[in-house]
Amino acid sequence: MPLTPELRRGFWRTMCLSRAFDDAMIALYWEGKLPIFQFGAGPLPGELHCSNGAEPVGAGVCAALGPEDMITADHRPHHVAVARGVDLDRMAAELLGRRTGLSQGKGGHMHIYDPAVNFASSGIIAEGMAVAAGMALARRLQKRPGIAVAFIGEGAANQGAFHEVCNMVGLWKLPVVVVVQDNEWAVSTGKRESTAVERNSDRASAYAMAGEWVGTNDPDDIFLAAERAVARARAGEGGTILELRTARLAGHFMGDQQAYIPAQMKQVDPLPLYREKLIRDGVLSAEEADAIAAEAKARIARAVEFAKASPWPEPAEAMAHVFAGEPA
Amino acid sequence: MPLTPELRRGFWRTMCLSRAFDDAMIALYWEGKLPIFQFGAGPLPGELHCSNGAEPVGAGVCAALGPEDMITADHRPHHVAVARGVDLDRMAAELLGRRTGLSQGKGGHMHIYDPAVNFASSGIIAEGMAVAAGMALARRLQKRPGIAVAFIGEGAANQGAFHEVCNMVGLWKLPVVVVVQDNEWAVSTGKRESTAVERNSDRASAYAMAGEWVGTNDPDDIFLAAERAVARARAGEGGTILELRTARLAGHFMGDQQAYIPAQMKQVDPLPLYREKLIRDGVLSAEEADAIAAEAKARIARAVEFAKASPWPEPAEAMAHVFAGEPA
Amino acid sequence: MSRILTMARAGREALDWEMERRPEIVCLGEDVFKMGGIFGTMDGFGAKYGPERVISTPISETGFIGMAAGAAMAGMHPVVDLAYIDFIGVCYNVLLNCASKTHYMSGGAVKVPMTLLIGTGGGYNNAAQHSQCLHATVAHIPGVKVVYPSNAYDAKGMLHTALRDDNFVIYLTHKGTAGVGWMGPPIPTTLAEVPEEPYTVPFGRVKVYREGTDVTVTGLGMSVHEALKAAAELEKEGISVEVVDLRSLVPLDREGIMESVAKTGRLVVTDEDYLSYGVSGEVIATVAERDPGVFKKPPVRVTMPDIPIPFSRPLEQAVLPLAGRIADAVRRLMS
Amino acid sequence: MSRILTMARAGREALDWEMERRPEIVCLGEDVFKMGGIFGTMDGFGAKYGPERVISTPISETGFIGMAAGAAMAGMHPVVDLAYIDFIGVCYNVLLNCASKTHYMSGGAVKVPMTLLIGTGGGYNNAAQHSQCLHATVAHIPGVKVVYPSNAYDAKGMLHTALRDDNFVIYLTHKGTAGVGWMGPPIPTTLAEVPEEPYTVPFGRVKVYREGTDVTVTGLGMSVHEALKAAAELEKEGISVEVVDLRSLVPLDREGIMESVAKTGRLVVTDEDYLSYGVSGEVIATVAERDPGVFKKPPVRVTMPDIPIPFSRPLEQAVLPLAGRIADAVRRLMS
Ligand SMILES: Cc1ncc(C[n+]2csc(CCOP(=O)(O)OP(=O)(O)O)c2C)c(N)n1
Ligand SMILES: Cc1ncc(C[n+]2csc(CCOP(=O)(O)OP(=O)(O)O)c2C)c(N)n1
Ligand SMILES: [Mg+2]
Ligand SMILES: [Mg+2]
Repeated sequence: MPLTPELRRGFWRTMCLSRAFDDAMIALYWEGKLPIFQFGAGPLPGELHCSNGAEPVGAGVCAALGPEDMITADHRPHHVAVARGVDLDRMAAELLGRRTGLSQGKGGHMHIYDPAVNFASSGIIAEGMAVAAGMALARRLQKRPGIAVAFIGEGAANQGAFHEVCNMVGLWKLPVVVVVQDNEWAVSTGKRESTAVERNSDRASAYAMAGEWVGTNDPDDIFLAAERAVARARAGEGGTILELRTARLAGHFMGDQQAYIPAQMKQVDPLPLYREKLIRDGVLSAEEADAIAAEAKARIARAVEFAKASPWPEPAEAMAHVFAGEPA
Repeated sequence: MPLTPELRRGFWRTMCLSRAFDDAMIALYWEGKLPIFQFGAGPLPGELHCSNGAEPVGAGVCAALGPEDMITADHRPHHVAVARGVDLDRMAAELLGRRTGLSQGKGGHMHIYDPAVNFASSGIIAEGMAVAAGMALARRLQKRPGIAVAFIGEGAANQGAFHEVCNMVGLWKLPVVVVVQDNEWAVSTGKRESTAVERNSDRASAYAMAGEWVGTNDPDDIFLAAERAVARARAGEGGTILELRTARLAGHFMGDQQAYIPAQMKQVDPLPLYREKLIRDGVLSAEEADAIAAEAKARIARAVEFAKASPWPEPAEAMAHVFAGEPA
Repeated sequence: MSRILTMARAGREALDWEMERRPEIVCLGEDVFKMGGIFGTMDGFGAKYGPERVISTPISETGFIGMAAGAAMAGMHPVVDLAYIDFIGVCYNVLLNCASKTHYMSGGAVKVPMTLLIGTGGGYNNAAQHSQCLHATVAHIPGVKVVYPSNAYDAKGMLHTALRDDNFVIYLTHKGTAGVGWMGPPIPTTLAEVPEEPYTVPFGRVKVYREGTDVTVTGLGMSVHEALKAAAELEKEGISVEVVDLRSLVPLDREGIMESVAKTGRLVVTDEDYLSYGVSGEVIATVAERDPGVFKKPPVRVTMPDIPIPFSRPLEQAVLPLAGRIADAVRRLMS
Repeated sequence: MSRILTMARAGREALDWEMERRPEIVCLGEDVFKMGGIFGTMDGFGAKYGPERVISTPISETGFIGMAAGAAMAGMHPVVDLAYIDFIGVCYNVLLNCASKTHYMSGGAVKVPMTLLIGTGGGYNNAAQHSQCLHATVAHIPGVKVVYPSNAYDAKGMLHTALRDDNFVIYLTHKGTAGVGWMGPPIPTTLAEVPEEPYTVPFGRVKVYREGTDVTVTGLGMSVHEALKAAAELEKEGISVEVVDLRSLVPLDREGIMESVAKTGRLVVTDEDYLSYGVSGEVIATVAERDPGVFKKPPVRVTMPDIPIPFSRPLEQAVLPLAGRIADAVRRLMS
């Protein structure tokens, strides 16, 4: 698919929606947590890992996918979920622990599942890699179309699961794209402090996979690289390790002061950059861009409203859904 | 160290000793297991994984090591243990479950420990990799000399531990040599059926490690490559993945009929080849070579005698050694 | 028509029947294509169903069991052979956090129908890393069903049940009970008349192998057969032992246990797994929390002690929960 | 001199003291160099001891915990921070088959002195993969000591003991008890007078927090403090509760448990870990196998049920073993 203006306006819309979602969640998160920060307080308790800065990854990669494709994300799933079209009302309600949530409040923000758009996530590092590969295997066996994309962080690439799964993807030429989101940090640990090589995409040759690297955190470039990877997967040419340099603007989780980040490593917000670029390229006027952003905010405000107005689950519901096929 | 005639005679001696050990254990293993094979019968019960065919690996690599260096081996440890100088009497006694065994009969053949020569092993695939790297880390912290060598199989190289440990070895430039013993098979699974790339040594670049490959199953070649790897490790230049093509002549474990091995994949015994080579090179006469082999057999016969004459542990001893520092 | 079968052959029959009819069933595991799994549950399946459905994997348990979970989420029903339960250490996260919890964490939106076949146990001198039972290590995880047949009839019926269950089921078989040649001649009490037709054995019900009035002995896997041996011996001494096979750890038939102990008033719990924090404590607690008054004598545990399993024969034999130790425990309860 | 400290600060003091004197102690774990471990047990150690001794690792738990085991075998005493116990799934083999069994499998020839610090528990809505306790999953493994202080005095003393132990010790701390800011204000009963000098608290002895005559409530980690809250409440109703902190799962002070229950005749076992095949059954079995006659009423368990831990506050609050549920159980026993 060529990089049409429409597509690029879509990237902007997706990124704005994702940012608006995170900003809204951050605002909710801090409710009840000040002046003394504590995970368990407020309307949105627990750990919260926001995607601010990584919006181009979700927007660019998901635009290269079809509805039959499958996604697993990690502990930082919002930007991918939003870009994939996960139900925003029910996702917001899930984060607030409401009965109308995607998982009726049982999952929480690290456990976003929306089978309607083939989306799943997990809070255990690199767990989703094998799950994605297994989904791809299933489609092959079912002779149904569909490739799988595993979104992980650059920190996760040092987990053993990465190796085991990449090897099988290469061995069996499974239609899998491993998106390594290199935001330079795994909690406080820099990539150079954790990873023996500069680029995880260079590790692809150890698995007979293709490797691609995009260093711009720009959805245009990400989309084009993802499209190539997806095309290879669909054509039966096997998997790709697609490493994307991105950003983590809101810290590891809420409450992370990021004092460990040296001044010269301060990251850049991709949204204003892309906005300028689209204006420069004549794809959008400033007004149009801002209208889209405002619309995104409004949409998320409605999602938050929906969530807040939703009932809490009944305590007894905790016992349901342990096993499928049992009375709830 | 140059490849002196003395060194090469030593290789031959070590290989003969290792083969004699395995042959003796195989003979003991079949005692009481015929006509109906069953793991638990006879004087040497349990699974037995023999090293026949892999003797050049043990001989060549261990000759490149000093006494301060540390080794971890896997479920197929005999050739490495013999080459490293593990106490033969006590190793034989361990395999027979006797009180005089290295572990007083508690370990068995997959759990050979001889701290006197810094030797350890484990029956869980790739478990020894991290242990070896940790030993190397210890010596660095203690500012004592000593590198570590992890012996694994080509099948084990697809275990997640391989990736995690190689990355840290590369990252921290730990003095570790990972010896991947490629005997073409992991039980019934051929390397091409399990490994996305042809050579695990090529995976070294994914970890900022050096990679070397030796395809001859010849102790001379193996020694020279191991020496280079050891020299790099000692010099602080980091780790090496040293892949060695070798053989598994006696099947995965005793009782393995190996019907899955196609005729054209029949493996060659390295011992007669090396014997011929030494004779051809004038390092040994045929008589000298055979005298060394005979001596090795006699030595192992003594070890077997020692083991057989040794007492069994008392049943109550089972309860001792769960924790260090408690009354045995 | 029914024939006397070993557990291994009976289990194979169930899997074969389901595979013939249900394309969503695929087999994965190390060496399954050529070797058919640790107990031959997939024996000959490579040739019959081809490499697409009988997939030999690299030694990458986190990878392929995780893939099985993913395939299950995408509509397949994978059957995975893990050989020895000792190996769960390298893939425990898939069991603990993924296959077991996804249905719940998704609020019921995502199902993970998969069956994990695992061999357990020792008694053949395979030492500390190849002889474990680890019953509690899997049964303690919420969201997974754990079953453990001890005879051929149950082996077939429970495997049919597992394969038709929409959940993650761990199906344990003690190596010594399966009737595979390499463990010696089959134990007679593991053999059973097995109908050729498919049938299901429901999870969550104990099986009373032998009724008795004096002492209840509970067991699972191999320890059932040791209990049966002990019971036969004790009968000669005039002691009537009721042998209760738990056979399903999750769900556990707590009322079935209680019923037997309420009748006999005496309980010996056998388990080849380690003593502490495991099945044996759970069985005793199950009775005590219902009515400790049923105990005429304090209940006794005959289990593997809390030690790594020693290799040497006299050491291993001394610590296994064998018939002799069980009979002694019963005698002490009757004295 | 002694001061009132949180558990986190008390533990840090022990580790700091030992590190100052013993070069064989090194710290490993994700983010320990810059962040000092999940509870700040290594807070400031990066600056004080340098990157050689305070090693931040990649997210490679099998790798670095296995390396710690190897370093221990080679004469070091590594202290590893694993943050959350939920993560043991990716490195369980090191715990199960390596660090715990090597001493035994080597017949005592090889020691593995290492200390693994792990945070447990929920109560702050961190959902199914970040709130588990898994007490039984580690305590069921033979060859590892498992300790679990619940107050600052024990936190320091037991860490000194662990660091001087020649074995693999798992040192658990419930996140809610540590007194770290992100879990809210410290629970008063976790705070204690802590001497500045080093001291050891021996493993394998229960701690009776509060003597009572009517009902014994056992707990560990956070559930001790919930039990104390319940006991204070019940006192107003004239019920005298004895609160027993197990505080050491391996070795377990079975006689200490028995002593208390023999006195009160009533037992409530609390545990934030899953109900089945775990600590709660073991405690009840421990009493029953000694003398079921001591139970005036059937013992009661108040634990996390066998379900993945739900995220939503009302759901999680409903299933945690909180003071209200404990008090209700006690009241039922007294009625
Ligand atoms: C197996 C496991 N180990 C550790 C953690 C704790 N943890 C959660 S996120 C994280 C850092 C992940 O870094 P990266 O993969 O780069 O993703 P990012 O947070 O940067 O998006 C860690 C260590 C975990 N969830 N699972
Ligand atoms: C984690 C784990 N998975 C599976 C096994 C069973 N197993 C033992 S040896 C072996 C094959 C090993 O192959 P390789 O590493 O090539 O060594 P080789 O036997 O050829 O010497 C397997 C699968 C095990 N011991 N540990
Ligand atoms: Mg990152
Ligand atoms: Mg091999």
